[in-house]
Amino acid sequence: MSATTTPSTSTGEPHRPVELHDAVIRFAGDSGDGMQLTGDRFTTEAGLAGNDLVTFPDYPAEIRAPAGTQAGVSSFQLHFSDHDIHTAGDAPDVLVAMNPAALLKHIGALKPGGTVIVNVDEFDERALQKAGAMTNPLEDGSLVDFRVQEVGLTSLTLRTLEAEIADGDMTRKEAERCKNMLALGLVSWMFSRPMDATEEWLREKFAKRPVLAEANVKVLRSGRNYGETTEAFAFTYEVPAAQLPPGRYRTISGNQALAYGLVAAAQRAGLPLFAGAYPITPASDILHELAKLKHFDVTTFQAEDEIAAIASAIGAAFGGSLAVTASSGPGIALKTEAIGLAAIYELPLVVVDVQRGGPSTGLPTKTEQSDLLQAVVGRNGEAPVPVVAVKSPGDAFDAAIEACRIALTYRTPVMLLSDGYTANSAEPWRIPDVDGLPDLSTAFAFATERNDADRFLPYLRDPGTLARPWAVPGTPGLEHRLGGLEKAPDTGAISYDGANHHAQTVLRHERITRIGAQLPPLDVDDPTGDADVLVVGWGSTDGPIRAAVHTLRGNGRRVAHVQLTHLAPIHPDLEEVMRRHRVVICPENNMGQLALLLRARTLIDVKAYDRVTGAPFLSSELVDVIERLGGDALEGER
Amino acid sequence: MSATTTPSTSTGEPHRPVELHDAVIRFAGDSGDGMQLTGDRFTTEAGLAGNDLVTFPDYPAEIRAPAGTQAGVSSFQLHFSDHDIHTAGDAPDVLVAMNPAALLKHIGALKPGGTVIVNVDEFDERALQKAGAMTNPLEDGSLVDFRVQEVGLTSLTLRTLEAEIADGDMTRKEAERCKNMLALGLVSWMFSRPMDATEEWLREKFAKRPVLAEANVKVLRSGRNYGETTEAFAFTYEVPAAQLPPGRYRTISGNQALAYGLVAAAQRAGLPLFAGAYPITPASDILHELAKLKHFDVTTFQAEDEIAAIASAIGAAFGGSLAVTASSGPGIALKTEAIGLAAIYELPLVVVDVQRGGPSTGLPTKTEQSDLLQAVVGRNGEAPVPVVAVKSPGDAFDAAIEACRIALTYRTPVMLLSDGYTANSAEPWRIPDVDGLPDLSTAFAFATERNDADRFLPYLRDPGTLARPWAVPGTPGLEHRLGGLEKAPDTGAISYDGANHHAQTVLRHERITRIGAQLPPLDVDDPTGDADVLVVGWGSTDGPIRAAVHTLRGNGRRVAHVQLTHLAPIHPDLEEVMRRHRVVICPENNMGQLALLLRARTLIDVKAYDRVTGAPFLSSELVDVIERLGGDALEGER
Amino acid sequence: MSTTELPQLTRKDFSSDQEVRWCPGCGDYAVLATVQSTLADIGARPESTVFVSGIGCSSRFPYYMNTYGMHTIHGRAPAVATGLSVSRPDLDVWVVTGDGDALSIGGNHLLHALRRNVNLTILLFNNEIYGLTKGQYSPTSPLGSVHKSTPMGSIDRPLNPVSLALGAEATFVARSIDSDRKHLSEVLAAAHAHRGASFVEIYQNCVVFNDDAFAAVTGKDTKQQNQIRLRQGEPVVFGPEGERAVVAGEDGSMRIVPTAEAGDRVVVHDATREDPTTAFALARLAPSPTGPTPIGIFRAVEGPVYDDLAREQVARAKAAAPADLRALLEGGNIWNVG
Amino acid sequence: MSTTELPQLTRKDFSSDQEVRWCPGCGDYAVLATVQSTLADIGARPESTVFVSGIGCSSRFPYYMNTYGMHTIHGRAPAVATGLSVSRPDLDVWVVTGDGDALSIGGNHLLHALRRNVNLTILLFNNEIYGLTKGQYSPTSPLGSVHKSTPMGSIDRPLNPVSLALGAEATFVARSIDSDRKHLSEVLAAAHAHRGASFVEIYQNCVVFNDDAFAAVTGKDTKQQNQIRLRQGEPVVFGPEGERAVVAGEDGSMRIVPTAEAGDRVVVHDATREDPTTAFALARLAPSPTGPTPIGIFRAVEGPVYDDLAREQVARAKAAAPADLRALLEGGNIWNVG
Ligand SMILES: Cc1ncc(C[n+]2csc(CCOP(=O)(O)OP(=O)(O)O)c2C)c(N)n1
Ligand SMILES: Cc1ncc(C[n+]2csc(CCOP(=O)(O)OP(=O)(O)O)c2C)c(N)n1
Ligand code: SF4
Ligand code: SF4
Ligand SMILES: [Mg+2]
Ligand SMILES: [Mg+2]
Repeated sequence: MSATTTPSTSTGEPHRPVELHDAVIRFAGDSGDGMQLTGDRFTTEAGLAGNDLVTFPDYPAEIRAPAGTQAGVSSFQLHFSDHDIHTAGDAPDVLVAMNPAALLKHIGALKPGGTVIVNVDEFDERALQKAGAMTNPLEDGSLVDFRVQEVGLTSLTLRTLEAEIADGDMTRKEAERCKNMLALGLVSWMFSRPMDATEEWLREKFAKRPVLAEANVKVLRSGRNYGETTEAFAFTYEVPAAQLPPGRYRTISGNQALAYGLVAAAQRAGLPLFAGAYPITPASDILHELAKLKHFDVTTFQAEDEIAAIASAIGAAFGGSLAVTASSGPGIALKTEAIGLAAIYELPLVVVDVQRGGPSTGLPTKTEQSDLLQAVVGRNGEAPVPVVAVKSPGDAFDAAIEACRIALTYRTPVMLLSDGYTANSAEPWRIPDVDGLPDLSTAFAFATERNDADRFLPYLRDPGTLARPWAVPGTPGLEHRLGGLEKAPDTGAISYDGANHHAQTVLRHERITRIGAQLPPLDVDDPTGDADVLVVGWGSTDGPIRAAVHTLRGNGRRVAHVQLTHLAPIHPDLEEVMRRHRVVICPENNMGQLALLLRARTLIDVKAYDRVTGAPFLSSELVDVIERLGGDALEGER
Repeated sequence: MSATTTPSTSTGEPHRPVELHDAVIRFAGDSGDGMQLTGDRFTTEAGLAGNDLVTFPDYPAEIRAPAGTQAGVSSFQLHFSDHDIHTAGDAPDVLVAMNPAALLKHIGALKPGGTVIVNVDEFDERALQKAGAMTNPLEDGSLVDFRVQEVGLTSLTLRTLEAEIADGDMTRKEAERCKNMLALGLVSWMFSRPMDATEEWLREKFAKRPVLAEANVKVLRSGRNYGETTEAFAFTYEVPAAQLPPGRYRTISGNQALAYGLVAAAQRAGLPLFAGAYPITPASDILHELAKLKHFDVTTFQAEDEIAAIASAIGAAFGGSLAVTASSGPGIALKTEAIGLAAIYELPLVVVDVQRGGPSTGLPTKTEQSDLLQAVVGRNGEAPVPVVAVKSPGDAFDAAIEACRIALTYRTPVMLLSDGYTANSAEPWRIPDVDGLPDLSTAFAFATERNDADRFLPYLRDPGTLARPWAVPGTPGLEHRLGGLEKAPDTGAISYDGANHHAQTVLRHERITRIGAQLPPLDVDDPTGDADVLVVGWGSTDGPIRAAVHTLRGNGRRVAHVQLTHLAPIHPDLEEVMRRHRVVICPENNMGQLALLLRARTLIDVKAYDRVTGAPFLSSELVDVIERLGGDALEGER
Repeated sequence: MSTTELPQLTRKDFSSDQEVRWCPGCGDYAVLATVQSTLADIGARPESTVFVSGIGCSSRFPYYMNTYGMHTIHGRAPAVATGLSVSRPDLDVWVVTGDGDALSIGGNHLLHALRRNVNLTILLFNNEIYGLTKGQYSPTSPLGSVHKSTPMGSIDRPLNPVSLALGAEATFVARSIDSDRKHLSEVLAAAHAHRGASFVEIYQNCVVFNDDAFAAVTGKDTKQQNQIRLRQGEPVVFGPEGERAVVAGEDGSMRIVPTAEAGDRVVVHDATREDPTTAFALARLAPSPTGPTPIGIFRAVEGPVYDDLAREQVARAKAAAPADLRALLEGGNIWNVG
Repeated sequence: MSTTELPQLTRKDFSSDQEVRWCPGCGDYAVLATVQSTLADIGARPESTVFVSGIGCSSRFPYYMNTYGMHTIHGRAPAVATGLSVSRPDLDVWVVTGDGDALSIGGNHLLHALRRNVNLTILLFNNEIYGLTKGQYSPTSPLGSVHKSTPMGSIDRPLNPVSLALGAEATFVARSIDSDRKHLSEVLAAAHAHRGASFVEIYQNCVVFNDDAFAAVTGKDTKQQNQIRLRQGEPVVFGPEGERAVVAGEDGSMRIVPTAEAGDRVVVHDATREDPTTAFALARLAPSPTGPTPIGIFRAVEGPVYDDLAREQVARAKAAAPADLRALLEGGNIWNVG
């Protein structure tokens, strides 16, 4: 929470909001307490207020882990600001703790001097014990560093809805469940947020039970009123709108943006979209989103497993659909064999991997970047496949379109890497102009005629892209057969010839390499153009790296930044860019996978910084890392 | 065929054998002509004669590709010698061609001046056409560079068995099928080989039909007699016994040796062996071999697929068996997810990958080394697993034991990489002394007692190896649960804690790294100790690299050679060894996979030489490659 | 596709230029010829026909068909075909698979294609062996089979493909024989005509690794004794003179009795019964094809077809809302900057 | 394992120290409690009992059992359990799986474990939903189910786990209900006592994503109307007063009629019939548990057990030849050098 006007306790008028550049707020409670929903709504309010924002939802792997325990705590963090930001914030300024477990689990993260709003109603002996507390933190002095606001969220809620309960309009339990709205109302008041949109939304959500809708609205307002009337809160705050580039904005999560990107690509290609998927955290929402969009000529197929999911997509690709399959690490592992098939078929296909913590089932609800090498080289045989990564929730839209562009242009399966963080967190997204989206209808044309005197050659290649023709069943005269066995040039007939196998293997690599050669120049962020330290990242570390680099530059450091979106082939400019810098740092949420690829390719002593804690990097952490690894080189030659 | 005594056509007495250092012979015919069997028998004869030898069987992917076509040709090459050899020979000295297709397909490989024995009976118009011949090669002058021996193998065979056919002891078709024995008899005579062992073997093989046994023996002798009496052959040859290290020898193929190694390891560990497998070329024979060895307490389970195969092995490992699963690339791809499970379980398990040509179904009967990166890094999440490679057919025995040693000592799944070439080719194998085999019973001990005051800690680690205890069901008091979710230290309980996840990830890497630190010193082949060029290979390129290095040294070049058996972790000595050489060359039957790992690790500009033609390297090819890439450095500082 | 204006095709129009590479005498040849001629007979068009196979000897089938084709990976053909069929309702999609491909590694995809009732015609070439990998026993090999991986005899109880398919809710289930061109052709035509998933088990002789596995049902001398031909609406009797009959026991299971003794208890075959129990009972008559074995169509009922329902949802969604990309992207709460 | 000298254990002896983490009210709790107490009742020993599960809410089961346990990967539990059981015939191996785990991704392993008759006790927790991934429809969800991935209703015809198991040659097939402790316990004890693969479908209520899916069969007011309890040797009648009866039609399929009209046509339940047709017919009575639904043991027959045959081959091989490593390595033609 960085203030523009410095409040002083003595002179501050309670109800004149303090203006802030940004604030980080974390809602934490039981899985059943509706923290994700509360966070989502506050995010929308911040979005509507014109803030830049980044969110970080974090919840347990169990559907509903035992109530009251730390394992059962679900949290949602929001960072919102009046300027361009890139992370969900390192430490919260405000923590809302719905019960002792939430308090204990998250208090450690709170900024010293930060505010913690505690639902005191839940601090009885049993609850403390369940949370694993030896003593009551509200009493044992452990919160001395923070501004503690004890609020009876539960009792206030029940009191607000006394009449409804008495009238039998709702049960006590139902009433109690509204307490998250009390928290939301209170926090909305704290940050001077209008709540009209939320009220409207509640009425829509509970359209079938107006009583519930009104009860929630009532509690929401009750929260605001509590803030306004109790004088318990010394200050309210205001985070003015950010100077975002002009445009129409909404908030969007990575999974949603990715799904929209796929639909947009299909629309811009003039193709039906076929999605074969098998549910898996954190990728399932892509299937859920697409299933709602059948009016865009989208067919979704919930397959019996991940292998059937990709297999069905391959079938649909043969039939002329823009085909996609989405999963997470364990599911991608299962798809490996079929990705190889798609690679030798040379059919367009997008394989989405929303990465999560591994190995094996690992940490299914947490984020990680540890499937990179699986995506780039983890197949039997020489089966090169392009790999594209998603940088942020909003970027998932563009990355999906780019993956589709490559798939359609080059007729190849493309791996599209997202991750649990990007998938679930949200950011304000400037809604693109539909007409300005890439026109993918030119990326391909279905073959309609024979490409040889009196037969069809399914592997006759375009000399530029090396792509083979895409001839779909139903086209007379182009009947052909695809298979996973090695093929002769042009005809695609089975060939066991050794020299041909070598030639085809080289050609399959060359096809993928060419994709790189045809990319626009690499985007290097180096405002002064003279940095000696280069940070190379990929995927969702974009935000934290940009934030860190920004901070460092503010401190007079000179540091350049490249965030790779294409991991295979790696952008051909990169090597040259790396050579221009004395120190190359590669921070990853894995154990050095991109670093391995870059070192092998360039023989440059890339410095890896690896951390896998299921959470994205903190920008402060990266500032330290870059300071340490960059050393003198950060001073440049000045 | 390198001669010790130079024959001269004018003075040579036909029946005094010319002494040779080595010879390469290739049998080629239709898939139904029994070429693999003929080759196998001749191999045994060579082995019994004390030669060193290497074989290279090569057959079509179809069970029986259309008779008479080039696609249907099956061949078997044998290189045998009076000295240490390492490859199946670059070009044959003698080619046996059972039909036009075999002749056309293989004549290109024959050494200029080599001998080709042709079954003229099969050279009618139809056959020539089927083989795709425009003109008859026996007549069109295309064989002018070779010594052509036209023999009526079919008619001679039928004539030999006239009586049997007439008596109704066998059909004409059955009789005709004996013609490979005529070829074998003739070639055995050419190379002065006694045939007793083969005769004995025939009698055993056809024990149930003695008529067939005697017919085959008769034809075999008829072949020898034909050579002896016709004077059509100018010379016979003799390849004296090689100076192999003293011991008892047999020939063995890679798959057989690998299976025996697994059984030996289980015996030496005092454990039952459990093999779960699903058939796939070229790995199936491992299952077949093991299925014959149930008396060694071997249980084989032909599963419904590769996933079930490894899953069953994981179950058996939990139960206390030495568990193994064997497959080839596509099957390994399917096992990926389960390998990750075994990695986080930390249970001993050996996963054999007999590599074949890829991608996808690829070239299923051909060899390749292209699953290396799949084995080393091709998994979701950070799931490090040790990888061991097989260098030669005989070495498969040792490599299997080494893989089992690592699996048992460190309680980890181990990938054991063989390939199609090693799997199917044979070499003389010095039978190891059983008592001298590693004693694996000391590698582990089942936990029998609690390792903590009053509970059992399944993830309490040995401080040296970091291995956790192996407690098997049936042991009272050690009840515990394994799972694929991240675990807390010691207890192995589910842990979603981020910092712990990072710590466990680092620890899993460290566990694997330690294996390297505990290996014996790296074996570097550099007789003079001052080479500036180092060739680093892995797996089955050992033979061709050794042969090439030998040739080069004979030409005064100085070159060192390291053949890696441990690919993960890579031997810790290697980096230092590489730094000692000016040029490091890495030839692989893939597109540079080990080179990638070495470059990333050492930042040394390793020169890759990559060839994937489904066949092993030729030593002459590698001589050229090393000459070219080694350049001046081969001269050393002399 | 209307075929009225198009010329009548012949078997040759369905033969590709690829040389057929099965072992001489393999039962696959006969099936290939019958499929090709049946396609011509029923007026199929090469351009709108697709053969999808897995891996195995039988799965080489698509290469030999002058239609569109996909030789996929082991066991996954039904899943590939599902994606194709659902996204392209205008095509005729055939699946060719083996007993290993369909029942071992691919068992799950087979059963899901059947229960979903995807519009596929699935031909399972059952030779009770893994041909391509040179002779291991398969899920249909009888107990005790001695093959490469079972030197002491197999110990896995075999599956009965017909009862498995019925247990998996299949709407069309039939069995035929590689060498019986007429019977096979009739069954294929009916399978093709069925809307939804059609499952046809074809006994196929592997001359190299499992010769004569079906001799009891296909042998010149034995087939009349052992083939129980199921004909819609007809009593189930068999034998050279129809001297044996199938009757239902009181518990619903079926038995074979001399026709003379059967009286009016002879089962009258009705493949269109909604309840699959009778079909199931008939399947259980012959646990393995070494004695009297039913041949023909066990079950043929109408059911909701996955493809149709999938298309219908897309059509309904389209009718309800335009494909307005701008509106999609602007969904949710919007604000303007600048 | 002889348990005579060992003290009688209680339910608590089978409870691990791990906190149970299902949603409050989840049917899994009831099953857990019943399994634990049944194990105590039948004299099972924690040290020789292993629970193997896949992935899903239900698959968390092993963590809560104070026995050996493996929480494996999605769908593969039957295969893992097969390796364990075959190599360790002295253990009691249980498989816990869900409708997604067992019938979607794991369908093939389930059916092969059943057809091989591996000595496992398989408990399928059927809640007609994917719980762990937060509510997608499963292979047992009825047509038209509206869930996260099917906003317009599901279009996949559901599987009937009991008929699928019977089609896959299962020797022991039963169905029970999470909340009916007594019935479930009896079924579990019988399943455990059966040598070979035992398959038990358990209707399990998911309060969060699919509450009351089995209300017709479990609801206070409806269960007497709808539970058709199968009891060995007894006529199949049900309803509060036994007023409805199951009779076999002439074609072998079963129907429900008023008991008064049924006369002696009422089916007498016999789970031990070799032919699975009657069991199958009973399974088809209730395509989905929304009306009268059979509960109990459908089939329980003896059959060759994979584990036994596997052990027997090893024993026979051992008896026939010593485990002589030297002799093995020296097999084939040998020569001496030096
Ligand atoms: C993933 C994978 N596993 C295994 C194989 C090896 N394989 C190829 S075909 C086959 C079985 C063939 O049997 P079947 O399906 O009965 O066909 P058939 O050859 O008898 O016609 C096997 C095991 C493979 N190609 N891919
Ligand atoms: C390979 C793989 N694919 C998908 C998943 C995600 N996943 C976990 S459990 C599950 C389905 C659970 O449904 P069910 O088996 O019915 O169990 P329930 O949660 O209902 O008890 C899925 C799809 C996974 N963990 N691994
Ligand atoms: S191996 Fe058998 S099934 Fe395969 S082609 Fe030969 S005969 Fe036919
Ligand atoms: S989601 Fe459903 S099945 Fe899973 S624990 Fe909760 S109530 Fe039980
Ligand atoms: Mg077969
Ligand atoms: Mg479920």
